[in-house]
Amino acid sequence: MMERWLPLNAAAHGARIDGALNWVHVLMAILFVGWILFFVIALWRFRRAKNPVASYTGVTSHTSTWIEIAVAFVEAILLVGLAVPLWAERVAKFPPEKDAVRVRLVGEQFAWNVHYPGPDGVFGRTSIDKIDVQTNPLGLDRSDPAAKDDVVTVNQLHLPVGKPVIVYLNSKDVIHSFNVPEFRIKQDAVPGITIPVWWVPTITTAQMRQRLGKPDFVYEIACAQLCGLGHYRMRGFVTVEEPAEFQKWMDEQVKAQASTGDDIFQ
Amino acid sequence: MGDHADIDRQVRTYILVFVSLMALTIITVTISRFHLPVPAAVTVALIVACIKGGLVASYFMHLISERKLIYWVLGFTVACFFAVLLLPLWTHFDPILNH
Amino acid sequence: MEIPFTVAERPDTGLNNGKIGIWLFLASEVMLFGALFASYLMLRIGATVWPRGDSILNVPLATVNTIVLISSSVTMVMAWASLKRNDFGKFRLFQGLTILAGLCFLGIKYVEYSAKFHHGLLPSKNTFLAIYFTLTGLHGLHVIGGMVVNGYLWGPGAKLWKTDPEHFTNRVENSGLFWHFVDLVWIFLFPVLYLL
Amino acid sequence: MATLETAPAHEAEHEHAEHQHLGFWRQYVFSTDHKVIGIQYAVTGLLFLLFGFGLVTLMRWQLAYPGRALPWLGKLLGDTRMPGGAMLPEFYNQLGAMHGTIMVFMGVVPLAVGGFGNFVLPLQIGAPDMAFPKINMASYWSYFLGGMTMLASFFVPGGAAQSGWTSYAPLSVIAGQGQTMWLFGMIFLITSSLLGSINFIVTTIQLRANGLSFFRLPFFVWSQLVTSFLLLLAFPPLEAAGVMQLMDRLGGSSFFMPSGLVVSGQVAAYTGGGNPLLWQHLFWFLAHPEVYVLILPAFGIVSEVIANNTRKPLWGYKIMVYSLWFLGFMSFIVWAHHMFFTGMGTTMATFFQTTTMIISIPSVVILSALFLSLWGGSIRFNTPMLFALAFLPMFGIGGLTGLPLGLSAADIPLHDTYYVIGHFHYVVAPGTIFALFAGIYHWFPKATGRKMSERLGKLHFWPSLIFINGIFMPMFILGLAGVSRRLYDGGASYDFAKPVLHWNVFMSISAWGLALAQIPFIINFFMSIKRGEKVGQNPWEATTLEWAAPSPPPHGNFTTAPVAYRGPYEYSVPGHPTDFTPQFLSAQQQATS
Ligand code: HEA
Ligand code: HEA
Ligand code: CUA
Ligand SMILES: [Cu+2]
Repeated sequence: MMERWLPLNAAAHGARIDGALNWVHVLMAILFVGWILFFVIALWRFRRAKNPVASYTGVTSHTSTWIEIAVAFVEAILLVGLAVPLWAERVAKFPPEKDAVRVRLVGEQFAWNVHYPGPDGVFGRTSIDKIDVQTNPLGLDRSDPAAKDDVVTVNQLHLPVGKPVIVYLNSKDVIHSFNVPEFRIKQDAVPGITIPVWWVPTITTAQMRQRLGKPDFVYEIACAQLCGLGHYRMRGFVTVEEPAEFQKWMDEQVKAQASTGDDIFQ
Repeated sequence: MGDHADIDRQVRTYILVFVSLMALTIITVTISRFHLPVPAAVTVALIVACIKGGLVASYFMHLISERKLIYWVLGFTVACFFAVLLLPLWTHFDPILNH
Repeated sequence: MEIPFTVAERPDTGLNNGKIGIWLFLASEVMLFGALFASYLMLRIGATVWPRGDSILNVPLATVNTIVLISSSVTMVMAWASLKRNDFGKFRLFQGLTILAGLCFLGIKYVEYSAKFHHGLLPSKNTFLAIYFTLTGLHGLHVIGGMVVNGYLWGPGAKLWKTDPEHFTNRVENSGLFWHFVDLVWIFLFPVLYLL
Repeated sequence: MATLETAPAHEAEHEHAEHQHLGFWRQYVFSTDHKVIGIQYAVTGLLFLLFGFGLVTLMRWQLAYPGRALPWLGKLLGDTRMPGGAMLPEFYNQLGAMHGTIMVFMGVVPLAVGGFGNFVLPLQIGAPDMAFPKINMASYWSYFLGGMTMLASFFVPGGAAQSGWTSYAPLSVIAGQGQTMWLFGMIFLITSSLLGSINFIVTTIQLRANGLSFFRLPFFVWSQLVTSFLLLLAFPPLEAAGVMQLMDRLGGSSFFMPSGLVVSGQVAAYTGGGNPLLWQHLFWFLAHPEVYVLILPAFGIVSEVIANNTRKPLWGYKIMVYSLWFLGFMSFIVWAHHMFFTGMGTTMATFFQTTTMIISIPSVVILSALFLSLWGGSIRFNTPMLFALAFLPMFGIGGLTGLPLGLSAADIPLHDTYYVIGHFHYVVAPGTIFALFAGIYHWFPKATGRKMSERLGKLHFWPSLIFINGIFMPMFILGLAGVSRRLYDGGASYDFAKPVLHWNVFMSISAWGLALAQIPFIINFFMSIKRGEKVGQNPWEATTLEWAAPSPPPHGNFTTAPVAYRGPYEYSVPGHPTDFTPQFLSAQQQATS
């Protein structure tokens, strides 16, 4: 039902989020329609012209109490059955790190800095006094051995399809919020804290283009938290590829950044 | 106006409370010199402070013999006080962690 | 019509207007300081290092201040009791002492603050000092506020005693409630900031 | 209940005579009379509502036509705001933050609590005035100062606050001077609310007329009482937070500033160690109860109007009162449902989701009671009733859309999108604002002795109802499509938003239509003061005590101290000659009248 209004889902858990959204809206729709009918009938039947003398006692049946209890009951089911387990899965059931693509994503006014650990799987050291807006926005310390093979991009997040992704969110300045509507993911990037978030992308960018019939489709990262005058244009891009393509891209980046790294990042 | 004998009795209570408050102040300062481990120090200091606060509120502020209405208001307030004091701490104790 | 129950108690609640009013005000004050204590807790729990109060602050001075403030609470309640005993002279004395104690407290606070400023220990130095200055500063403002009211009741406001002694006694009681509350806040501030 | 000594009637006349000698300033400007203060509050609040609406009509231009120059008004606003008539993002953010702040703190609360509470509450409980008239005056002037500070902030370098009405740190801490003004303004407004709420509570508890026991209080009085408790206990934490933010901004402390901040490539001059989420906790500790402050007086007004115009007692009055208290209490422990995405684990999220679901139940109960009250009535469709009736489904839509937001998982796609904007505007705009209109049309005769025009009233109602839905209904579509709120270009930068953006034009046109629809109201309001149909003491044939006072009530309100003989909504009592049995008429008076 709600899928009509939502962007096409492209994450493994998304269908269940949409399902939860569906069920709440079913409850809402039932209540809404029920009460509106009651409302219209009441206004029609008890208008002054038709019913000049009001009844002192009014409604005596206890139906409404039962409706209220039913509402409470349904809310409890939605809560226990859907919302809490789904949330628990999002925030507590992370996939093992070795099975996942791991990325640091650091927000700043007004861009997303992407940091891959590279083949060694270890994020290189960063420090704030190495930060340079133009050349080294993350303050990556290339003298750290772990940093040698790290890959850094701005606003470009590449991911392989079908593999869990863990994104470690952080911010350099103010609060931003990582939001890709198609992935049913939203999470604030709060300075001073690192918050992980994970999901499994299920549709590649190319497949999306086909399905939507939009040859220039891209997944967009939309900053969802007011972060200053450029909030509206704090836009990043996600490219979801077949694993082989992703690996190719990654290898190229590693090579390019490792060879030129020292020159660029100093 | 309360009768004089009553007031005299109250004044004696005030003096007694005053002496206890002084004593408790000395005690809490003395204990703090021992540099107890933090949890113990906090517990002791808070217990002493609560006793002192209780004395001031009960006797100087006459809460011990106040009207029901005031108790209701303060009960409601205390509930909200603990909500604002403790619930935010959850942010520290239940963050999203990746293990 | 006159506003009822400004002086006399309303039979079914057993309270006059001012009494409920001051307690409600104190309830809001509880929440004000409650939020600051909450901030203290949250900052402290989140901090990597947190100095012991006595490593930065002057405990002896603060102990003296605690004693001063507690004494002022007693003189305050004695001032009210004197009115209850119809002894206006004693009231003047005790109320005066209360105000003096307040002044003394502020004087000592001034010495403490200026020593901190002198050593560059400012709110910008760390969050401990930030919360220290905020809490004690706000508390200090309350002391000043209480003194203004007490001073008014000691001086010009005391005229009411002649025309409506009961109303005046109520006012002293209510200002006393506020003063005791200020004392009570200090009773918690002192260990939390200085001793832990 | 014990009999209470109240002042004899001749004393009232004495006071009344004395009142004549008050000069213009004491009588109309620095007045301590609750009715004058109520009207001051109401008019100032209305002006701020109008101003806040003005701000949003400007925003809606930018949202409908991003970047396009606004014909002549644009140039008028100057180069720092709209160079060449095209809006700057800075200015858009100022408009957004100030629209939210003004509507909530300077429009609705002053009108609903300061205005209606002050004017109606003492009358409804049969009191001569508020318990503390001078504090009442101080409350208004503190509000006034706060309002002026906020207005002045538009003119400081860098303009007004632009970090949203929520003023999240660190953004607000590193923002320009307008934010400092915002904080000072808030401190004045908070002071005003605290003074006001103490007054309301004491007045309600202490100054009830003879015979007016608690369960004979009109529902409006209950709603004001609970509202006052919310203001009293929820505002101080924001005051504390405001002081801390001032310290961060002016004193260089780091309450809300974590270590290692780098702003625009420069290491920020803060020692760090603070926590940005602390601000959010303290802000929402206020702001969630605050949203109930916006709605409870509306419940109160609507209940009065509905009981009066269905000509029958409210259904389930006692249950409504209990629900109200429960709602008030619960509203203190649901606030973190605004913070699901700040890195919250399962237990904390579960707690706040559960409390959020629980708090929806008393709302359902109150709304159901109001719906059921219609059944069996003899409904008069006058203007106040139309607004009150429209309130029900409109609040219903707003409340129901709160449910998916309250479930953390369902909130993932919705948080910080236009769905949230749609949710709360349904509760505050066609909800609260409509209830306030209902209240104005209902009590206008009491305040002025004249009725507002029914014809203009209906001309106000029907277009308003249509246009307001035209603004807010499409917001749900935008929100589900994932369009974020607070976007300067309304989402035009994002491809995924493209399919729904055409709605922006529709919404903006509706908003301007809504603005035009207010013209009949403004005309009606001012014309009726002088030219409205003259009415007596009780034009609506109502039952509560305020209708026992002359219209407009004199200083001291009642010519003789009123006594309450029965519950508040004794309409259509079987066997009674008229269809209303006022609280203030004794059995004998009834018989002889
Ligand atoms: C008056 C104001 C008001 C009211 C009453 C409410 C009521 C509720 N609100 Fe809302 N809310 C706001 C004002 C309000 N809110 C504001 C201003 C924000 C945004 C702040 C910001 O971020 O800037 C917000 C945001 C907000 C959020 C955060 C969303 C997000 O940022 O992600 C949440 C989440 O839980 C929420 C939930 C609720 C719930 C569960 C209720 C419940 O109390 C609702 C209960 C009511 C019902 C369930 C309806 C019952 C009616 C019927 C059953 C009858 C139906 C009949 C017909 C339709 C004919 N609200
Ligand atoms: C009580 C609260 C309240 C009210 C009533 C309103 C009313 C309206 N609001 Fe707003 N709004 C907020 C609180 C409110 N709002 C908040 C808190 C935000 C979030 C801000 C943020 O992001 O930080 C927001 C944000 C917000 C946005 C989103 C901006 C963005 O995210 O970028 C939009 C967009 O359309 C909007 C529109 C409107 C409109 C068209 C109305 C209309 O309904 C206005 C209707 C007004 C009237 C009908 C006025 C009637 C008054 C008179 C007629 C006066 C007569 C005078 C005399 C007689 C003297 N509001
Ligand atoms: Cu970054 Cu909004
Ligand atoms: Cu809320």
